[in-house]
Amino acid sequence: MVEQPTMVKICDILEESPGVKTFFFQNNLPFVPGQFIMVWIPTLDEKPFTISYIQKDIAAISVLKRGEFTHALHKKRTGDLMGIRGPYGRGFDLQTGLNPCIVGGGIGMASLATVIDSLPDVTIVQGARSASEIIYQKRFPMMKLCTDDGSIGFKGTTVDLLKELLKTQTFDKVYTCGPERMMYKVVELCKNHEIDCAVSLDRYMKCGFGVCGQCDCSGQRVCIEGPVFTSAELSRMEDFGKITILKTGERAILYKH
Amino acid sequence: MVEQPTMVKICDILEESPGVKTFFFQNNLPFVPGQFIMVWIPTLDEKPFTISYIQKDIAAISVLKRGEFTHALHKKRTGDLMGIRGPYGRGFDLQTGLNPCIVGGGIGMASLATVIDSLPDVTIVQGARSASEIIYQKRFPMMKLCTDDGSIGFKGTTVDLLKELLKTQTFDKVYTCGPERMMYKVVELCKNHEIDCAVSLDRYMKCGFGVCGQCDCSGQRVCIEGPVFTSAELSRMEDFGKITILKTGERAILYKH
Amino acid sequence: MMSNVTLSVNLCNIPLANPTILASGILGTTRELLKRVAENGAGAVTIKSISTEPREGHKNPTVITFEAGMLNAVGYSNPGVDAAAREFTKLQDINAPVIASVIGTRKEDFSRVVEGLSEAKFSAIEIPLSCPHTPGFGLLAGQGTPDATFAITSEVRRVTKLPIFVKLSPNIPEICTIAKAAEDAGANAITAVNSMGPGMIINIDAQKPILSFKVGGVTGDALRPIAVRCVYDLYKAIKIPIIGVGGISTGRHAIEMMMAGASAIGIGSGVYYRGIEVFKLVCGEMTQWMHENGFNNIHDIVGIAHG
Amino acid sequence: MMSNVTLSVNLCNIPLANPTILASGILGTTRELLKRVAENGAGAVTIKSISTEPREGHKNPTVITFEAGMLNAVGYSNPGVDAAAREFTKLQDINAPVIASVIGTRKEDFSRVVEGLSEAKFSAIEIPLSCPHTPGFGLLAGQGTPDATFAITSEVRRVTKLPIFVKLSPNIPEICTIAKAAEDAGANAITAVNSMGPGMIINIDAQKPILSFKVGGVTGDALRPIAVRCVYDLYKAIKIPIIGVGGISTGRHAIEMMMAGASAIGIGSGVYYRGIEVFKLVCGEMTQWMHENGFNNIHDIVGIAHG
Ligand SMILES: Cc1cc2nc3c(=O)[nH]c(=O)nc-3n(C[C@H](O)[C@H](O)[C@H](O)COP(=O)(O)OP(=O)(O)OC[C@H]3O[C@@H](n4cnc5c(N)ncnc54)[C@H](O)[C@@H]3O)c2cc1C
Ligand SMILES: Cc1cc2nc3c(=O)[nH]c(=O)nc-3n(C[C@H](O)[C@H](O)[C@H](O)COP(=O)(O)OP(=O)(O)OC[C@H]3O[C@@H](n4cnc5c(N)ncnc54)[C@H](O)[C@@H]3O)c2cc1C
Ligand SMILES: Cc1cc2nc3c(=O)[nH]c(=O)nc-3n(C[C@H](O)[C@H](O)[C@H](O)COP(=O)(O)O)c2cc1C
Ligand SMILES: Cc1cc2nc3c(=O)[nH]c(=O)nc-3n(C[C@H](O)[C@H](O)[C@H](O)COP(=O)(O)O)c2cc1C
Ligand code: FES
Ligand code: FES
Repeated sequence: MVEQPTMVKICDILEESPGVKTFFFQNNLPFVPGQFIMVWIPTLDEKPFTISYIQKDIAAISVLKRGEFTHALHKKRTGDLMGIRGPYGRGFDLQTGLNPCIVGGGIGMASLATVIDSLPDVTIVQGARSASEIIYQKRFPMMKLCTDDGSIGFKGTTVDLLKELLKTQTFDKVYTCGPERMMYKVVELCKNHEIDCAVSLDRYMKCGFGVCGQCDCSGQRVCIEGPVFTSAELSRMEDFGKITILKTGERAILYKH
Repeated sequence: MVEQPTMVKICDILEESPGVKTFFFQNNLPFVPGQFIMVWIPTLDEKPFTISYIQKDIAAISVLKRGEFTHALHKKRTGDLMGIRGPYGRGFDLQTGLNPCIVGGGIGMASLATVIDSLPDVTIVQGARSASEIIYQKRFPMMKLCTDDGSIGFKGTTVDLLKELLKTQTFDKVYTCGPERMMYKVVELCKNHEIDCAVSLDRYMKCGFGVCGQCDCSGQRVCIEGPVFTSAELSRMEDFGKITILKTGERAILYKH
Repeated sequence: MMSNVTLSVNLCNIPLANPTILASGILGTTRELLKRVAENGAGAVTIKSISTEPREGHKNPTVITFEAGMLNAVGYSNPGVDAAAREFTKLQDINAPVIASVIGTRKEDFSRVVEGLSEAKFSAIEIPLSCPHTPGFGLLAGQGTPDATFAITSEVRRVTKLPIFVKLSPNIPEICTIAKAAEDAGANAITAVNSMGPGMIINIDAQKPILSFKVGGVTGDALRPIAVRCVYDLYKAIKIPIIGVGGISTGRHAIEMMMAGASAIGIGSGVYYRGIEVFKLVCGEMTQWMHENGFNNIHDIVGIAHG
Repeated sequence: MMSNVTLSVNLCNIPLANPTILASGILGTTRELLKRVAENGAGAVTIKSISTEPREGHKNPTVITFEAGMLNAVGYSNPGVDAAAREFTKLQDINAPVIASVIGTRKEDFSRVVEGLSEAKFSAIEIPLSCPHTPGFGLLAGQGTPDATFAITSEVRRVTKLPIFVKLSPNIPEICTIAKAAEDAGANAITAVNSMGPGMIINIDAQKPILSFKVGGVTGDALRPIAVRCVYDLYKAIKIPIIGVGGISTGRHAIEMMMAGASAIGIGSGVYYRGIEVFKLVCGEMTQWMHENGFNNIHDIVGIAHG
């Protein structure tokens, strides 16, 4: 195998919300929930995206329109090509027979969606700033929603909602993806309840296969050892929730960059 | 696989005749009778030699002392290293259930020895200039011998002896290796008796794997398409029995070089 | 279905049924082998390089492979111009144009060989000024400079009307300057590239370099990205066509090289990787890809990666 | 059984537990990663090259692989000397000597960075004058000439007492001349080699070069024979030790490089081929081979292929 993008045809596009589109493409790569691919737009750039749908011969990524690259992706139409390479990374370790809770913040839901597809009977918490940012509502009708402005569901953060839920029930495992500060709080909360977490981190990436060192988080390569880490691992990773690494390689306080 | 010599230890040396030594080495290459290896003496040279013994985990080459390279080989002792790469070439197509005759001239017997080992009930003709050049006498006690000087066996060439044999019996197939002029005559004789021949050719070789073009015989690469050719193939190869190619690539009349 | 796709190219007014060319030094020792390569689908074939005098070349080992390609120091073994003139006759019986490869130590050698081969019906003359492992020739004789390239090309131009292909080394940072010197001296095409390096492979159990000449030129997969970059750069720098050579063994490789700017492509080590039928295989794969991607004429992909 | 074999080497008075060194630009972005590589058995580790100012480097794709190796044009992304000085503290906690890699556009940049890093406990300063794909640096800034090498090395010599390793390009035919210029200017070792090329890989379905910078340096298997030849030539030409780098991912490769003349060896792309544990694996394989072949001291194989 060579680590080079293969051009795939976008065979379907789904508008998940005003800001999020899902791009379906045919392929037969052996994806595991939580793994990601590097998506290439020739001459523009290449960025990591989680696989958000895994079907027979078809997979998809769900993309939040944010900067230059995701704007360009959002302009793609059915039939257009994009380059992909992967799958990369260590995905979620799915333990069936447990009573898990999924906690997704914003586009973080994208990497949890295939976990939900793979596990029976999960509790799902999705948080967003407001109703218009909620995704996958038809796909997972049973989701418990929360928004910062209360425009739908519980008014508050996913952490607040999870705290509420934990008053009346208990979970064996929490799968979470979203803004790192949110995930940090989820992990802290779960620590108090002795619940194991599986957390998917986001770092700027270059190679995706463990040589460039760009995606470091306390000596762990998010592209290889991650993107999913367990609570136990995170407890040894000082940078978690605090520090990220910029394109230059400089350390930066999370959310200040 | 890479086409590079591997150093093997010579684990035994057998003197087959005053001029011929057999060098045994451990290996587990998948040899087919008639195939050859390139033997490397570091900083000196590299030449092709037929595998003359195929045993479980052990193989051997039998080498006639001729020029600089084979003199150097003959100086090797048990425990010394030599480089080998291969196996190369298309070996003998062994048809059991036939009534075959083996016709070997001089060191040509080396590539026929493993054919004899593989086939039951073969008639074997070995020719040499004189008794001292006969090899494998203990290995194949049933051999019919002939010498130019009559010092042992039939006085005459292998072709003469084969002609004699054909007066009283018939063969379905003749396997032959030896001086090319001898083999040419064997093929001619067999043509008259409608006997198929399998003939192992000798050409100067460089790569051994079909790229350099050095071993050409009428458009056939002796290292890949050969060294074994059938009568039918040889009938389309004008150079057979007539022309060889020198190190420079120049055509030369066989036995004039 | 695929009847609309044509691979035929016109290279310096030489019509080729397809853009694959047997590279010099691979199987080009005899007329019969050239014929066989042509029967296996090559659009053109190149003979092994010929010098004024016969040469035995380096001792064995002369050609080995490694994980990423091939290493050779054959040392320009060849029978010399007189024997070559006897060998390469009746070229019209070969079902593809035949290119003569001509080498020399001094520039007069080149013209002597070209004149010596003038009776044979060669379609073009290729002059490699770029061998990295033969004393007296190519890089080891200083032929890889703009001045030497200009002088040798002019000398060959003086004695032949056939198209001249100047074959360059990938080693030299100023490959475009040298190509321009060749163009200025009347070359009709640039062959890019010859083997790179030299490189060395040591057998650690023998504690010795494997090639008898110790070092040799690197070809095959290892060379391909370097060759593609050379062709890409040359395409911007010169007007004459480019024959892209280096690491091609599949249709995708061939298309990549042509997208970089090659009008035709050479195959050498690919004969090892996929057998003598590599030419047919590559052409089949090119046709298939063109068909699937809506290209009818191979010409339309030349240089397209610059767009 | 294998207790008699020692891999420890003394490189310019830096004691290394074994001769494997993490090459610059691979995993050397943070202190924590260096530590992890050391824990995985590297005899020494090199940081990713640091310039005076922060650099974002080229856009992605910056690193890809192909059948025969790796192609990269990272473009020297680095946080600049001030942030680097903050990052690379408490190096004594890392279980192997740490080598600083320092780059610059003008020679004064090199000394500024070296001075900026002088508080950190680096064991040596490496200066790569040989990157083939970053405008303003290395080959693209003319640093690969004897004069520039002499000037830059002298400048660095002026400001540090640490051993200086000058890292050279495999592209340059006159590698020995340049190495001698470095030696004359006070370099303590030569690191041979940096990535070769540049090369280019085109995705034919996208009809575009894959790397955003279009071209990049070739490393890995493809580079190994070239690197071995460079080290072999350098061993004859200079007196200071050589750190052999290029395509090493097994113990046999490492031994080959040392037999060519390297006193220590660098591993970069090998981290991809065999994982971060490549250092341990290579050392294990070297020990095994030495044991089987009757060598006790790794020093005894250095340059042995010249014998
Ligand atoms: C393993 C992994 C999986 C990912 N999966 C997905 C996915 O499934 N879907 C998806 O949309 N994105 C995903 N991302 C993020 C994605 O790779 C891009 O970083 C993101 O889409 C921004 O791209 P851009 O170039 O358009 O924006 P940029 O130009 O990089 O940024 C635009 C703005 O967004 C801010 N921004 C950028 N990235 C982040 C971030 N990670 N967190 C907070 N703010 C940020 C920037 O500060 C800037 O203000 C994933 C990242 C990783 C590492
Ligand atoms: C496929 C193949 C298999 C071979 N198998 C064996 C083998 O099993 N055992 C073996 O001993 N050799 C074998 N040979 C021949 C071997 O490769 C060498 O060519 C031979 O041993 C001579 O080596 P040299 O360098 O010592 O002699 P050289 O220096 O090459 O020659 C010494 C003298 O012998 C003459 N001579 C060399 N080769 C031949 C020849 N082929 N026929 C007639 N005269 C010749 C030369 O003209 C010269 O006068 C084989 C060759 C091929 C192509
Ligand atoms: C065994 C071998 C012999 C070669 N001999 C010659 C030669 O005589 N003249 C020449 O111009 N090039 C010679 N070359 C170089 C090839 O023509 C070609 O430029 C090079 O191999 C790169 O192409 P490839 O990667 O397809 O092999 C030789 C290459 C090999 C492998
Ligand atoms: C992704 C990548 C980044 C590199 N960055 C640098 C760098 O910043 N500075 C440097 O001197 N060399 C750099 N190099 C070159 C390596 O240090 C090394 O010389 C080269 O990769 C050859 O070794 P290898 O074949 O083991 O990879 C880089 C190589 C790669 C693959
Ligand atoms: S992105 Fe390069 S090491 Fe993770
Ligand atoms: S020896 Fe090279 S082609 Fe046969």
